[in-house]
Amino acid sequence: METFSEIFLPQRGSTGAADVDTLFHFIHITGFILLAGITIAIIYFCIKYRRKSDDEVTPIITHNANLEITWSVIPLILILIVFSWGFRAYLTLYTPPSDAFEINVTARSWSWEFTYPEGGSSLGELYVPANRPVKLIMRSEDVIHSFAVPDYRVKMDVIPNRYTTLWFEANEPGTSQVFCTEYCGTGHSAMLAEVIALDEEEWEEWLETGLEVDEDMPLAELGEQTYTGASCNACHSVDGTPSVGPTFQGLYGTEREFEDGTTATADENYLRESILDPQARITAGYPPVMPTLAGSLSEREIEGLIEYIKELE
Amino acid sequence: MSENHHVVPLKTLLYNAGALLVLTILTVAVTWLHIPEPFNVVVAIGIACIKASLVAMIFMNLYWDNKFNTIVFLSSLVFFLVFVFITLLDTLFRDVPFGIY
Amino acid sequence: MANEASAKVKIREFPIEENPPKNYLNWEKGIKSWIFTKDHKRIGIMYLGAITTFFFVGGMLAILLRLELWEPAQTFMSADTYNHIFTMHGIIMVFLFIIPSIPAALGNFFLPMMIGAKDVAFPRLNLLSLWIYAFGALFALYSVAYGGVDTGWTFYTPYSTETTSAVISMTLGAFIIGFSSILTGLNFIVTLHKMRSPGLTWGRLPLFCWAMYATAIIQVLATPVLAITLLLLIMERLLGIGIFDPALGGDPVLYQHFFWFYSHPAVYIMIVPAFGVISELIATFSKKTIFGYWAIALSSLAIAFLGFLVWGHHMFVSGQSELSAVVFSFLTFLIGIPTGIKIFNWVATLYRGSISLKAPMLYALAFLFQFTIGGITGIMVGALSVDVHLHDTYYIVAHFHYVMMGGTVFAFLGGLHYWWPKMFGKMYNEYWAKIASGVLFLGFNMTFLPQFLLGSQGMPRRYFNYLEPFQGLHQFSTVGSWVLLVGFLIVAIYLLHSLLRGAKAPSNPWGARTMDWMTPSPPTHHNFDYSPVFKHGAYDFHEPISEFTYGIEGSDEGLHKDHGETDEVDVKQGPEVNDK
Amino acid sequence: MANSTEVAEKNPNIQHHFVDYEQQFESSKLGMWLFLVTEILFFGGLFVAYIIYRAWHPDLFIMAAEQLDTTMGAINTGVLIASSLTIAMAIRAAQLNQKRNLIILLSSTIVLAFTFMVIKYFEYTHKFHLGIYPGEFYTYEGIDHELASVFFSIYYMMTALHGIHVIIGIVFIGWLIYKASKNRFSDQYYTPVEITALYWHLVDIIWIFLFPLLYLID
Ligand code: HEA
Ligand code: HEA
Ligand code: HEC
Ligand code: CUA
Ligand SMILES: [Cu+2]
Repeated sequence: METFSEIFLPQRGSTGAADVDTLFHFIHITGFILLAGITIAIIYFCIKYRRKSDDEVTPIITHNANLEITWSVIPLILILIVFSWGFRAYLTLYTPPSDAFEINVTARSWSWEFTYPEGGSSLGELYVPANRPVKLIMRSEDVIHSFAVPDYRVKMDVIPNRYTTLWFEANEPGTSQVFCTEYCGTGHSAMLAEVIALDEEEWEEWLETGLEVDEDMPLAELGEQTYTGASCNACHSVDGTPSVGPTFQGLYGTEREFEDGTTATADENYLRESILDPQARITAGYPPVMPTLAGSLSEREIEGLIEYIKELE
Repeated sequence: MSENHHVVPLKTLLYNAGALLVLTILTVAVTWLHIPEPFNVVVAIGIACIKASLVAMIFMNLYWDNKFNTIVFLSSLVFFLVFVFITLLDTLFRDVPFGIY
Repeated sequence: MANEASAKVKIREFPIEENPPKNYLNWEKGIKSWIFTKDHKRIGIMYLGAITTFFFVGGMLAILLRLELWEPAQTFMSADTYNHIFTMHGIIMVFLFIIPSIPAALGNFFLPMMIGAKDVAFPRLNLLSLWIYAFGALFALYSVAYGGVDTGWTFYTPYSTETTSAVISMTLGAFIIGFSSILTGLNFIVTLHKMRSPGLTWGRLPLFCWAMYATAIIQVLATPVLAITLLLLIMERLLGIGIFDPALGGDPVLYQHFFWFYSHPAVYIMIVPAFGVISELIATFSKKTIFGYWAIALSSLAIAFLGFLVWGHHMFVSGQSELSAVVFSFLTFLIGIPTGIKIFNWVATLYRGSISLKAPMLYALAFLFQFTIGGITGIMVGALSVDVHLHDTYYIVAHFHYVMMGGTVFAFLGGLHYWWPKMFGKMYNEYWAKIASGVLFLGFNMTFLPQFLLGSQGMPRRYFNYLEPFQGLHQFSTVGSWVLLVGFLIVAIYLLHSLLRGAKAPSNPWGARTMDWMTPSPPTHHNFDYSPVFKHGAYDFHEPISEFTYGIEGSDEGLHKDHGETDEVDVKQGPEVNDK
Repeated sequence: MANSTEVAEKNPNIQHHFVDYEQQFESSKLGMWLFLVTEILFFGGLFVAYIIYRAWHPDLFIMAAEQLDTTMGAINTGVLIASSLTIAMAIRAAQLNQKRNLIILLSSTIVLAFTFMVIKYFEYTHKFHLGIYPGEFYTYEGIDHELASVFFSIYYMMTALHGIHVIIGIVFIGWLIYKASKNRFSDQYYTPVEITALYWHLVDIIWIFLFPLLYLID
């Protein structure tokens, strides 16, 4: 059953997943039986009652009330089952337990920021305790996004003018993919993140130290992490392919030309300005769409990014 | 041909217009009474509905006309109400926690 | 039934003249005789040309989409281009192709003929609707020329109010095309009520007409809401009226209500005409009375009505209240019942029929298979908890291609082949048609079956980039789209060939019993040169065809030389009587 | 479809595909009613927006409606009712072959319609003067509610769309007068008068609802 299930569905990462999966399989199997019945009947009739001569006469069979009732009532029963089942599971999916651990989520084009009750925040990586309900309180800074974790079978739109919530309970430590599933423009498909479920020990430890940036990590490595975490990759490639923004490959040290005709060399100061105040100088040939990252990146992360860009020859 | 078309008597038309004007004055007048929410809305819409039916039945001839035209007209209201009430089912109940069902 | 003598009218048989020299195609010549025509048949043909063109464009855009998805990240176009292309693909396919497809092309041509009328009730409005369509299409093209749009075909706010792409001209185009759809629907309702020939009671009406009637009701009731939605969206961009824009205090979820209040009923504007075509195909190619006539006829109306109550199933995770989500889910399921009734009645019609597997019938059978898959997966995503997982993934993409492409487009192809001889007076190549239908069936399922798997494994839709593990299925799907392309090319080639040098078509090559076949192929300018009278129902295959060619004695003004049988009927059962 | 050409010769107003005048008249009327249905749902969208926002922010509607001039609204209601009366009488005139009356009544309908528009013009300019513009251009400070501009957006959308319908009505009625002066209408053929009147009454009905909903909130 487990392997059968995995052909269709991703691994079950949350406590709520099993119920959803069972309903999914129930509808598939029932649907398949219905489909098979219809298909076999069609094929059988087409063979058996093939036209043999052009002047064949067919019987006049106009209707049959019993049949009509049968094939209305059986589907009716099926949909009542499916409805109440889906309804019940939906109820659990959207009723967070009162003791859930609360984390705030801020979505912006095109990155996810997670703020923890202790005050710290992380970009692109959501750390949660396993085996404990977690409630996300979500808000968007611009357009509608949608927070989806297929492994957990959860999804909820994140909208600009009010909070939406979502809860889940990871059933084992591990990493799961987060997608943005409401179309939000150019970087929609790059608006990814990860949920990292930690076991109790790791979680305690992470709460203590995790929010502080790892001082020992080499700057360039931190920069690489931030590059995906802050979704720079939504617009900037590192292998030379053109995208929304200029590629980072070989960017450092080159002569930049701006929309207003001026030029400058891409040195550290210029890179810092581009990150913190992107609209100050717009590189020629590109739209002025880059969001400012002032405020959501730490000083060390900015340095890391600059270091990372410098290393991309 | 037009023998079987209904010619509305002049008096009926005039009385109808008179009734509409009276109702207009009435609907303004009741606002001076300051009926409490939500009944003021009910009264205002009630009067508007009566006025609209008068226009539809007398001026627009529905009273004498093929009944199918009335069905067509009413169906638009039915679907409008569907639109309103189902949307309200969302907008009025956004803050109601799910647990209560 | 105390018949007054005056209600009796002398009727006689009018044997059909095969391929007369004058028909609606050569009745008048020159481009003006086309663009200013009020003939419903010519208008239908022009619509057919237009929608085929747009289907081709939309299809080629789809081929590009699939090509781009060959590899994760960039294969050959940028993310922005991709977003523009899937938006254009959706908009073209929905507003310019599928909504007008069956009603405006096949419906315009055959609905009046099926009821024995000379034209629709308002021929000028009909022409106006074509022009409005063309005008709206021009706006859409203008918008493409000015950079296109990248909002998705749903134009969700606030993205659509913030993006820099040419949203206003595109929405204006859709707004305008909406009016063309309204006019078609309005015309059909009046035509069916007031223009039926004597003897054509509601119970004898071909099911295609019933389907068009249900569709027309939706068009008239739902499309105005699309108009006001798009108008408000335009105003939101122009003036910032703040009804939908959260930045100004508006509510983006309200926009979604407005949009889907139209767009869910619109999916039944797309599929119900297809149901009508399928009813005709199944009955004719089984040569058998349709099983459950009233069940099929009335279930169309039930679907039309229920279709207005379920729009919120597109918004289960949008942040609407949970109460409404539950209500919407429940109502959504109810639609499965009338739809199921149709499917089962069609299958029952096959029982003890005389089944001829000509190309149109092959399309009809493929429709049954594919639409059932599409419908049942619709039930799947209507289930609240499951839709949370599947919403906005490729499962949805697969669901709606199964109903729209596997359902409507296949029914449209079936109808196109079925009526081709009547429309153009030429037969197509049956051998190649069968091969093409097989190729299309294969290609279609190759393209979209894997997408169910992609979606249930979590692959989101409208994604330019995807994760490595999804690549295999994506590539399979892309290969499928090439098979589809080949299939369509075969169709295009043999149909063109048929136009140019196909064999002359007889008046009734399939032995159908509906009135549209009781006239030469192609039909004469006024459809019938006499006033037809209906003696039997549309599916009375036990009656010889000659029983269906009766008309009022003398109404041909002496055109017909050979005189068939005469009879007398009570024409009081005409349309006027039925209405009251 | 018996002998349609023959009938058509008798009455040039019957198009070739109709059997007789009755069928054509009934068809046109049903067509118009269906069109009115689309109009109702078109405006219906705005009414839905109105209802939703009113249910959310009742205080906003009470505050903002004070800026609307009830007297002018009430007068305009009367004006439209009168115009409905004149156009209904116009049908009667056509049915009774009173050409002179027909033209007079249609003309008075137009005069009343213009009166309506003039009053609307004064209402609008007064608001513009205060800085009450739709949407982002709203600058008025007198209403202490952050969504004041949304109320007026709804107000402007509804009344402007209604006003456009009035103008379209004026054009059609003008065309009727022209045709009437050419003796085109009689008891044998007055379909255009009938269906234009239906349209005009609907414009009236919509105003009948707009008036209490927008002006009479307390
Ligand atoms: C032709 C168009 C068409 C048709 C006919 C349908 C038919 C149906 N659709 Fe689909 N749908 C779309 C086009 C269509 N849809 C589109 C375009 C979208 C995506 C829009 C977007 O976001 O871009 C969509 C999305 C969509 C969603 C939203 C998913 C999401 O975004 O999360 C849902 C959810 O409920 C849904 C449900 C249904 C249902 C229940 C039906 C039913 O009508 C199906 C009924 C048919 C059957 C059930 C099969 C036959 C019946 C039997 C064999 C009897 C036995 C049946 C039972 C036991 C139930 N559809
Ligand atoms: C009628 C509706 C319709 C039809 C027919 C199709 C047909 C196809 N669609 Fe489309 N699709 C939509 C409606 C439709 N689509 C909508 C509404 C969306 C959502 C957009 C959005 O998200 O906003 C969508 C989205 C969509 C996506 C998802 C994009 C994304 O989310 O990232 C994909 C990806 O594979 C896709 C692929 C295809 C393919 C391969 C076909 C193929 O079946 C096409 C095959 C056709 C051809 C190859 C043309 C060949 C034609 C000729 C040669 C002319 C001869 C013709 C005749 C004689 C009749 N479509
Ligand atoms: C909305 C997409 C987008 C995102 C997300 C984005 N950028 Fe940009 N970026 C652009 C565009 C477009 C330009 C070119 C126009 C300009 O100069 O503003 C640009 C320019 C730059 C430049 C200057 C390059 C040059 O050509 O001179 C740097 C450096 C830069 N971005 C760094 C970053 C970093 C670091 C991040 C992530 C923390 C990031 N960007 C996220 C779109 C984006
Ligand atoms: Cu954010 Cu899609
Ligand atoms: Cu739907």
